[in-house]
Amino acid sequence: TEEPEDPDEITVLLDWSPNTNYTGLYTAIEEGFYHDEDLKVEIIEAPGSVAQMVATGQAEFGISYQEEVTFARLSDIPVVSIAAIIQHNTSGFASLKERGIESPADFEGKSYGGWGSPVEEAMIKALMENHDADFDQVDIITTGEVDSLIVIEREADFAWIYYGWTGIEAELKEMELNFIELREEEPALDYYTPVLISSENLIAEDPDLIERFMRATTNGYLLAIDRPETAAQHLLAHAPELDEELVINSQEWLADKYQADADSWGLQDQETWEAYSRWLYEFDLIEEMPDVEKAFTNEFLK
Amino acid sequence: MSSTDKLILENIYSTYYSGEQQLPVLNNISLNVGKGEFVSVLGPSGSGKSTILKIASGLLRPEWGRVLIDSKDITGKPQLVGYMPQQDLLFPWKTLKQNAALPLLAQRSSKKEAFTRVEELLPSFGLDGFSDYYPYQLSGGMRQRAALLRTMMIESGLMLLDEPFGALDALTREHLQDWLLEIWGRFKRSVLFVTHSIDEAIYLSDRIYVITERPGKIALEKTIELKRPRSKTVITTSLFSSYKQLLIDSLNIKSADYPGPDYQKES
Amino acid sequence: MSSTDKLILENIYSTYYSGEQQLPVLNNISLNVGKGEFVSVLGPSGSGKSTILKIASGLLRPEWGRVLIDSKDITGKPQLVGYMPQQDLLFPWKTLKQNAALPLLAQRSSKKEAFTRVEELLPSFGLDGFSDYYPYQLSGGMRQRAALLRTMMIESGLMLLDEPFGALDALTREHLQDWLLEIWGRFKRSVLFVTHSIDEAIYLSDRIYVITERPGKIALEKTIELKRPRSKTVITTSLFSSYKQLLIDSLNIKSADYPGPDYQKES
Amino acid sequence: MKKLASIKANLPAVVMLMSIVALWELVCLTAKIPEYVLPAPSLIFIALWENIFLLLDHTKITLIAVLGGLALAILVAFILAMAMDRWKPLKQALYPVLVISQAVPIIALAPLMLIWFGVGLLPKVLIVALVCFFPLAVNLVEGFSQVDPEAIDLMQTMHADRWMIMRSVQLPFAMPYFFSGLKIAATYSVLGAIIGEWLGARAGLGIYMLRTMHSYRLSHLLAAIIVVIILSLIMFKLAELAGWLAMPWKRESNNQMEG
Amino acid sequence: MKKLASIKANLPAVVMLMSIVALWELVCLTAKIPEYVLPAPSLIFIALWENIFLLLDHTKITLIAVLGGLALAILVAFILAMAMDRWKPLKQALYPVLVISQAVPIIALAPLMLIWFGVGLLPKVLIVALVCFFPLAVNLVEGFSQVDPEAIDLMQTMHADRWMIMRSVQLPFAMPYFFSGLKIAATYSVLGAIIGEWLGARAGLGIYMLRTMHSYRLSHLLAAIIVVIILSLIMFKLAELAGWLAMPWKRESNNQMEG
Ligand SMILES: Nc1ncnc2c1ncn2[C@@H]1O[C@H](COP(=O)(O)OP(=O)(O)OP(=O)(O)O)[C@@H](O)[C@H]1O
Ligand SMILES: Nc1ncnc2c1ncn2[C@@H]1O[C@H](COP(=O)(O)OP(=O)(O)OP(=O)(O)O)[C@@H](O)[C@H]1O
Ligand SMILES: [Mg+2]
Ligand SMILES: [Mg+2]
Repeated sequence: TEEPEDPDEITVLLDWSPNTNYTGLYTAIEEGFYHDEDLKVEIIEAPGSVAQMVATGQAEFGISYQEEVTFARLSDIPVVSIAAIIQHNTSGFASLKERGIESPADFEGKSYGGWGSPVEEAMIKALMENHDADFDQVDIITTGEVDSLIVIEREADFAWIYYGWTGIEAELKEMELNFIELREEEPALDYYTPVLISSENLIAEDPDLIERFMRATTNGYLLAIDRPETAAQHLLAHAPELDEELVINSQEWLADKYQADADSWGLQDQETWEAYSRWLYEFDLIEEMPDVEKAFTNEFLK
Repeated sequence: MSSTDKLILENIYSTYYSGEQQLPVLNNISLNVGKGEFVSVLGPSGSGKSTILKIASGLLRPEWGRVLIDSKDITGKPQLVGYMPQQDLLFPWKTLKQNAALPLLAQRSSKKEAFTRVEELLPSFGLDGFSDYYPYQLSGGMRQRAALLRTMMIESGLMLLDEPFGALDALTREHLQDWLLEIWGRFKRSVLFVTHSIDEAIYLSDRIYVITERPGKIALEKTIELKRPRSKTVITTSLFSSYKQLLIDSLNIKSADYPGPDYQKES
Repeated sequence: MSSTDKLILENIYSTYYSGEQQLPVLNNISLNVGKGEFVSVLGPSGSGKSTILKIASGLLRPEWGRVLIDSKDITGKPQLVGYMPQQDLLFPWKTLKQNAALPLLAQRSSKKEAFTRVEELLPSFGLDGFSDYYPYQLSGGMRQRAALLRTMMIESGLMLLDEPFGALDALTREHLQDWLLEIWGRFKRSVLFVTHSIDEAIYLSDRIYVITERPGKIALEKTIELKRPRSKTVITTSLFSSYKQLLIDSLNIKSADYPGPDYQKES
Repeated sequence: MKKLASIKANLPAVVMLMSIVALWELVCLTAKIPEYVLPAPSLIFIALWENIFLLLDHTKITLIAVLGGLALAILVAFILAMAMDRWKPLKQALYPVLVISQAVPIIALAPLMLIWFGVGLLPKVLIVALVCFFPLAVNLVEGFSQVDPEAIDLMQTMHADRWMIMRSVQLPFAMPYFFSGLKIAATYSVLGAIIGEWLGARAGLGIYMLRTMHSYRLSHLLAAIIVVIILSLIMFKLAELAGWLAMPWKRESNNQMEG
Repeated sequence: MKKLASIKANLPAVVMLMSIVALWELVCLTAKIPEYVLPAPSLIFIALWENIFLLLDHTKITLIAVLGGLALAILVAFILAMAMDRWKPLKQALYPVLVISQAVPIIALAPLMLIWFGVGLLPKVLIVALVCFFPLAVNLVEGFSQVDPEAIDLMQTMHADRWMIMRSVQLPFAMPYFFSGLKIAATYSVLGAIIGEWLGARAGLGIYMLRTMHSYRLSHLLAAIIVVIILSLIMFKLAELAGWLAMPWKRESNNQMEG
């Protein structure tokens, strides 16, 4: 292979600190997949403003999640989801075993610690209604950035966590958790999180760039699926601040969840997009239905 | 030194220590102030005049020597005396009335009583009608008189005045000298008065001690026999002029070794 | 007023405006300084003495009247004159040498040349060896001499000195008066000197103008006929005393209407 | 008359600010800049107007943390400064730490407060108190130590007791120091509360800012920033006013003529 | 000798701090407090030690933003302050705004910088510059306006030109004001850069803090806070040193005797 002369420089924004959700990106860098596509990738952490910056072209790609993309598009922010990093929603409500919260029915009389966003409240309400429980008996506390494990120990009875990271951390700490997975309780909540996004602009102007980026990224995630141990090391090489044990365990837990039951990694299903939008609409969280066909695309996953 | 003396300093030695440096300031100073007498200490800047007053009031303990007030040894024990520091030290956050009443309040008078006493005295200090003024609203001369009023309120037969007119312009100063003599004639206190103005010392005093540059020694003790009450015309008399010449000589200004006391003080 | 006059002020009126308030300061002041003459302006605090110097230098434009230097009308146009403001105004960020060289540098001398000139003069100002000292390292007396040195470096036949010794203690002050007379004798400049000390004015001047409280009017013009060179013994002569009595009378201190000039100035 | 003059003095600044806002509006209108990049001033004011009650609700929450923290800081600073004036060893041990703390970004400790004290009112009050405490304490200690020893000597020749010296000399002397510290503290206090809220809270202006940021409503975010600025200015002016009320002898400038 | 004295003066403070650390260690050991609640000092120092190179890498990134922003702020502040001294209408228009800005928590504007200028170095430099600019500019303008008009009169009687007056009177006079502003700015600068990084960056101490927080390593977070504190102190001391070097006439206290 000959040296690429002038690689295209692109930026990917993360919506959180580096973790195993992003492993494919780091793996593609370390294994030279981007290099082979004549790309030079820079990864930047930008919690809070990923969609805006991708939309304005400050960055080519970003990590987001279905809910954010939906809201962004309804605010006329032209971002598009181009791949589902994990096929199914791995998040759910966690609580200490001793609190005895085994089903949403047990939320009654308990307290929830979270962002305090309307979506969270609606989720709890939906889950509880499925069990004929009374949502008004839940005390909602805003805990913001505070670590969820601390929240469920001290501040509230249950919190919303991603099992692949926080759940694994709890296992390592030998905390015994009850975990109520969202998608088990309410199929509409099996939305895509996280997803890779880009802007309508870039899709129109340089689809070739996106294709090259996605080819390499796909290879990165495929490798992470095959050899989680190696992928974990790639992540750690880029973010040595992380706890090695946590990364390796999390990576192993996630390995078979990236692609799961899909035909290939990253594919998104229109029904999943529609189901969640409908759910949002039903709970008055959005005032109109978004045009989901424009919100995502599988065209770069060939 | 007789038993009628109000204040006696006996063989006072004093040194300031700062860090590992020593600064000998007073070198065997002995002096006395009789009952009702007006005594001045005259000396160049930095010679230790203020230090003498600090020691006389008991605020500062000398290295050696005794201080007697009314024949009682009070060395190093702060006394109830009419001490007026070199800056007027009226507290800017108190009105004239509140400043002047401080000594009475410190003696646990009631506020009402203290203020009444102060108001009574205001006219003779030329401060009538200014009792609720803050110091910044008063002229330099008025401030000095207010500070003197406060000093008067300290119920003690002894007053220690540290260059009370040093910060005033020449004209105001001369005016206040006359006024001080009048007040002193009325209240009959013993006064130890510090100055570095030769004219002022002669004009005011019964007796003058001249002290030398640091470390201060007594260079001359001179009784001033100008008759009282005095007025400014006395300045042009030949007796006054001869006292002045004598004091200038004893102060012994050496122009050869200038830069003089000021510079040495700082280095 | 003759053509040999260095400086002439003719019928000067001056008023300060601040906001909507007016403060008339000078009321028909006329005076002159002959070539090589030493003239003093004596007056109480706030009478407008500094204002006269500001106008004489051209820094301040009077409301009415003319200023002539060497017979040329320079009213309100800043001139190259040896002006020494009331505070010494040595710049704390410059060494003695740098301060004194400022006038030469402002005239575009090279640094080297300027410093050489300054160094030459240091000994006669009693500042030998202190050229690299910052002002804070100098005594009060030395600072005044340094400021005077700087004033001398301004190449102009006229010096305007605003209470150069006002901030010094009495002893240092008397010493510097002698020294100033010596320097003046050597450099032969015309001097307009402001003071509020009667003794100082008599001791130094060929002629004295006394001005009244604000708004300043000329109360008296008096030629001093003490022969030169003078020394401190002159103070005890009767001629000196008679001048002093005359000046005191003309300053007209009214003890009846005290609180006096100070207070009125502030209110 | 004094007011009139001050309005006059600020007129050029007001005119300049207004022209900037007008220009901004014009640019947004003509260049069709989307709201999520730069909302037009009119949009911001509409956002402010429509949400004024919601914003006030959040402001109330923030204000409680600000005032609580400030009060706590003042109390502790006074107690500590007076104790340090009384027992020199205490001063020797604490003063260097206080001085150094001036150069430390206390807000960097905010995450710890949250982790240790939960997400209620307490940690915000503590953050605000921490942020305000240091300038207050340093200034008070500085004030006490700058008291002219001659003044204390003078009080001793009157045989005044320690408490009277504290009351009539040391405390009034330290007041200007205290109030200049208070002005700094008042400014920091709002920022402290908001950053505390950013890290975790039920409500408050910080939460409002986060929510609007997450929901792409830049006009609402800017409206919240305006409220934060106004709140900070009010706190600052209150500190100034308190100083003016507490120190009648410092009112020289204009009252001299009226008085 | 001067150094010796200053060590002696700080001894009690050092002893106190050390005992606090010792007590903390003891409590953590005996009460078995888990690391994610309160790590023992020993753990923090191990974290610091093991990650020192990594921390230094991040520090380097943060430092670039800090120094860049500070330099930019100094440059703009000088230009603006001199322009305001020269053209009074400009001063009338801007000075009130500058004064008010003192009471505004500039850091609240950080999210806007990120949205407008991306996530590279630029927005951090801008945040730092914004945060530092105001104290510098206000102090410089204040300094220029406090110059004794008599001094300028004096220079005029020497027929000095405008530039010489600026150089030999106004600038040196404003130096102490400038450096006291610089000390404030130096302190803020680090906080500004870190909060900028919290909102979006590739690396830097702020990123390190977030990452360790998110991987539940409180000892590492505290190690980073220690580095932040040290960095702030260094910046502060550098500002002090710069002032010392630039103003030889202000070195009174001890040099007087040696000089
Ligand atoms: N608390 C102190 N510690 C150290 N040195 C001191 C202290 N007080 C005064 N001195 C020094 O002691 C010397 C004498 O001081 P003192 O104030 O008694 O002089 P003074 O005759 O009153 O001078 P002045 O006329 O200037 O008031 C001076 O050199 C002064 O610097
Ligand atoms: N720039 C100014 N603006 C307004 N008023 C002024 C100004 N300069 C001086 N004055 C006032 O003008 C009067 C005369 O001032 P000037 O300085 O000339 O007096 P002076 O005789 O030099 O007093 P002193 O002996 O105290 O120096 C004073 O009342 C003073 O307050
Ligand atoms: Mg003294
Ligand atoms: Mg004057």
